[in-house]
Amino acid sequence: MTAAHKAAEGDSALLDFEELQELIRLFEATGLSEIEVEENGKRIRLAKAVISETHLVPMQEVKGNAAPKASPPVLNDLTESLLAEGLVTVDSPMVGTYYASSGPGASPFVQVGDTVDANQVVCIVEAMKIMNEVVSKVPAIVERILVRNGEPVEYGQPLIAVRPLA
Amino acid sequence: MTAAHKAAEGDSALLDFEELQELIRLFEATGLSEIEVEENGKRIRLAKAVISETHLVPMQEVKGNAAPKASPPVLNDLTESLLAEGLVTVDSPMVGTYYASSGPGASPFVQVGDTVDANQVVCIVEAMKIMNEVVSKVPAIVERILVRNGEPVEYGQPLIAVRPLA
Amino acid sequence: MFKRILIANRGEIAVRIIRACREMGITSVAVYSTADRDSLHAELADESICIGPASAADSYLKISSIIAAAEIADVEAIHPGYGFLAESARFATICRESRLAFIGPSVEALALSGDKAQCRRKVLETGVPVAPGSHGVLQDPGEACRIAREVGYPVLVKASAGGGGRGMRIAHNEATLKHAVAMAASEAEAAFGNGGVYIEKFIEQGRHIEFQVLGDLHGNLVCLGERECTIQRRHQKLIEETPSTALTPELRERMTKAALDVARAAGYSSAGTVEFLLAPDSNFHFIELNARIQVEHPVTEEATGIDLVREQIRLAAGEPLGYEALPALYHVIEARVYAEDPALNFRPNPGIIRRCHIPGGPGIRVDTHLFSGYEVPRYYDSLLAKVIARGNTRTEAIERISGALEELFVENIATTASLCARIIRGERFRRGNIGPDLLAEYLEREKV
Amino acid sequence: MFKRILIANRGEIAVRIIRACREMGITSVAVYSTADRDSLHAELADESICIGPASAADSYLKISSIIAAAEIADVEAIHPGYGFLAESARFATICRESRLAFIGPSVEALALSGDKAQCRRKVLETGVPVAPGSHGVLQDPGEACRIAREVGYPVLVKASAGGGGRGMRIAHNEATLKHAVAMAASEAEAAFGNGGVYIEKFIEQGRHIEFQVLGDLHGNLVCLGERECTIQRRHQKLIEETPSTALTPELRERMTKAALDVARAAGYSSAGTVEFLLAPDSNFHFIELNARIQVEHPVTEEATGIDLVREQIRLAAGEPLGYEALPALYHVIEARVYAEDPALNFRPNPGIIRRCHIPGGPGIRVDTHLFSGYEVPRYYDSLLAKVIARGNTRTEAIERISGALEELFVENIATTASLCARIIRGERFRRGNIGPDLLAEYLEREKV
Repeated sequence: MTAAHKAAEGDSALLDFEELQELIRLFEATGLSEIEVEENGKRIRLAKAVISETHLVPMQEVKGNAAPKASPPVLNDLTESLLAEGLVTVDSPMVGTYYASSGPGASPFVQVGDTVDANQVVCIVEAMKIMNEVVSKVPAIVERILVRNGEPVEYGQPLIAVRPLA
Repeated sequence: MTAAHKAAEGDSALLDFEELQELIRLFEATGLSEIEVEENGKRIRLAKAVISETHLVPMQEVKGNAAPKASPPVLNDLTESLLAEGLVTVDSPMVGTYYASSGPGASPFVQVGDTVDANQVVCIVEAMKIMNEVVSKVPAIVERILVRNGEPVEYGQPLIAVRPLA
Repeated sequence: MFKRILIANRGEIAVRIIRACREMGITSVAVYSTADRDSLHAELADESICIGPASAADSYLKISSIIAAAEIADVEAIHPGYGFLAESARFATICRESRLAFIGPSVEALALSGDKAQCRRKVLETGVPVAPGSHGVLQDPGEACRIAREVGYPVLVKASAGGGGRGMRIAHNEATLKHAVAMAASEAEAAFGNGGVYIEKFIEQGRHIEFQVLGDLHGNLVCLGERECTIQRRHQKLIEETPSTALTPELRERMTKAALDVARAAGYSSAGTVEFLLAPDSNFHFIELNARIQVEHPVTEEATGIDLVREQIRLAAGEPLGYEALPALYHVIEARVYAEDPALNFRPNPGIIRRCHIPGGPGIRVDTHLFSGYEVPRYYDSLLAKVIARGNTRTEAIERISGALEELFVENIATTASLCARIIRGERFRRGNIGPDLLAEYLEREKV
Repeated sequence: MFKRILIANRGEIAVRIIRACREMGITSVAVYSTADRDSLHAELADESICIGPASAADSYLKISSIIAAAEIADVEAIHPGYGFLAESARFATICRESRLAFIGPSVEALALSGDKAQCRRKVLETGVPVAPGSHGVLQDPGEACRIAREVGYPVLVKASAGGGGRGMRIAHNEATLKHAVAMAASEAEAAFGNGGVYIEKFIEQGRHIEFQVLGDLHGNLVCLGERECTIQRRHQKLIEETPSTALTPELRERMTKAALDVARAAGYSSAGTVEFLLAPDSNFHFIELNARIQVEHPVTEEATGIDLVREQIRLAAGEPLGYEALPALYHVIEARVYAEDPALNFRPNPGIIRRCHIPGGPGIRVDTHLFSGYEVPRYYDSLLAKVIARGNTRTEAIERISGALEELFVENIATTASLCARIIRGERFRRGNIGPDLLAEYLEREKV
């Protein structure tokens, strides 16, 4: 749905905002997986995560259960959009709790804009009272912190997005 | 599809918003999986998640049960290959027993090579002791008899393949 | 025992009968219309025959095609399922003439149960209570008014050839009654070719309790307990359970005896159901005799452990019943999953079900013809699945069926599953305070 | 009662536990490896957490990750299922230290059942018969030979830390015995970090009969009957049933008492299984105590109507048992559907199952995590589904499970379903003449 935002950037808009909203609603209600309209170099593309042939749809969404689970499609979308920006992510090596600094009051290991070396500690993930240091694999500039201090994280969850230095 | 064609005729906007809505509704109701229209750098693409693998495989084939059922895929294959040869089929209008002639000893209604008129009787299908005459809808030459005398036939089963006269 | 049986039906009940055949070592022959070419019953049967186009009148209801299919498949018996030709005395007669065993009651019992007014009269003779009203078909509108004055308004006008709520009207006074009788008669004439109507007192807040009976060809009958079917939408059942929260052991005993009296008077064999309306004052009245396997038969199967379809086949082959009453082992609740949208007044919802997930696990049974990729045809009944839960207590059955209904997942199509789960989890159902107004009250409250 | 439970497992047992939670109104938290991202247990649970990569050692077996997940999900209890950490005394200890209820027996009972040699000694003290052999772990190879001479060959060499057939060897004479003891010890050292081995007399044509027990935290125990599990492939069960055709009521009573004696001696709580080997002369011998919910627990559930997983949860929360023995209502047979090819010596068969059809209908229960489009990962156990049939008689159960196994359809992958159906329909199984040689004999005959 982020694609829709891009569409709004044009000057002589393909669709005005109300029409776009309407289109999104319509699209959502259909069984369609994709709508794409392109004109004069402007483009609108609406797509649904196609989990069609193989995967069962996440039940929680359908049933409306309150599921705080970080659902895989979202993760993948995020990773993909970061990749598209030329960023790489530092992922959690385990399930646990994310900490930006070595302790309460201490300054965070990194902040947006910092340059980090390869193997420099960028955060901590705590599991069973053990603080596991998480490092950047490459020299890079910190572009985005993706989780908040003290937030629970899953295995493989992107924590920090960095731009590798050439 | 027709809406899409009309859309291509427009000069400036490919479709206005109402037409787009209509197109989406139409597309959804069809069995099509994708529509794409491109013209003078304008493009519309609608897609559905492909559900091509929708149907359960006939269990009998998998399990190796002895199933004397005329399975649909076979019928469709036959019909298709006949169509490819420019032939059309005379199909059974009911479930019953196929008879090539009006009775034991009588000569068959038609033989391969015969020319038949429109509405000429080409065989009989018996159901509940009632003899139902089956006719060719078009003037044609009989090219193939697809079932044997006295054989049980299903509704819609091709009985005779004919080549329509131009 | 039969070696080959033709199943003159489709959907979940055809699958159900195929399974019974498979267990009994009987070859099953399915019939299907062109709309059901890829349906589960056509796939699962040992043999399958296409009998006609999508329209039921030209396929599942076309007697000559069914009989022709039975002849070319060389079967010994036909199981009609429910609906379609299941209660057609004419079909049963033609089966008999074609030397095909009809797996159901006798032609005579079918004729009687199909004529509601005559059946009412017959039951009256046995002493089983019948709702006050006309003794047989009304002779003229004046008779209706006379009787209505006697028994008191409101009254129900029913078509003698109807049943299952079809052709039924309610009248609250003389003016509406006259109109209702005339309308019902002409509607019944058009729908059933029989314009006979009768009236009976309308019992407000009546609960719909039916008793399952089984009879063999040697005059033995057994009653396998009740099913409460009060929760209905458009006179069609939505949620059923056994035992009913409305019955005391003493009342159950009296109603069981009445059900057996009715079945005996009708000369009933095979599986059948005697339906009663139970008034708030605990008086019960016979309504009708359903001469078929019921949609909700699994409720009784799960409670007693008896396989009713297998019994039908066995009894039709002339085997003796061989047992008397069976104790209920479990409390059982069934919810029907229709391809209907409760938010749009239960509008049917045909289309392709791209993916589905059928629940399972302890205490859960699902009878369905669904699979991922199934297209719900727009030609037939919208029943997709029956979810049945058994429990050692009513509470356990409630918890199990709610969990299963929430787990059930049908993509693309709105169904009644989630509505059933919400009703069953609701306080009124939990308290067992079931009435014909429960569904409406629930839907009303959800709107607010 | 617990409000939130974490399920430290995957596959069908995780789905099974999620269903129990749903019925009990408990929030279920699933954990999954990256290989199980799209698996049914991760979808059905109320919440799901990714705990590690595909390798079990780095996910389902990694205690720190399970505990961390339990902490961030803020659960009160962990259900370990079977396999993985289910019988790890160390894991149960860490749960206790982390103030998380472990849904299973006490740490002490786990430690005892995990040390087969010690458990054997403890059972000997109760007077329950144990196969003749060493009292505890062997001190030296000479002791093995002495005992073997005493009890007679053949003997089994078993790893004290093993179980379920792992690390087991058979020796027919002194030469092979010495070799077997050395090999088993070094294998056990490598596999379990404990090289202790013991020997017992090998009982030829012994039948494998196990008894289900349940215990609460207040010292109450109940035995819920037996399961015959003699038909195995590679020491893993393939077909189970209750009641066993090998037991007389008198023998069942004696074995029930023995099972309860063992459980009492072990201070057992939660659901557990006492396994016996029954010799052709009707003497039985204790083999081991399985301190977990068993794969085949549905056999007992369908027979008795009791929900064992629910009971585990209830009992772990401190609720009392509240009942004594429950009568079996049905004869029950279970067949395990593995993603293994019987034609290729049960070679595991991972891959995508594009379509599948799960049977249903009366008397059939299927516990599975399968769905159309499921990819069977190559990292874990190959169990795909358990098909369980109940019947009023053994014959009815046989007919039902055969029908269901034939109806079951799994595209792309060879499974054990059809083999199980053929064995169950076979004459030897029908006669109840079950033995450890049945499967081999059957496979041999099919080859010819």
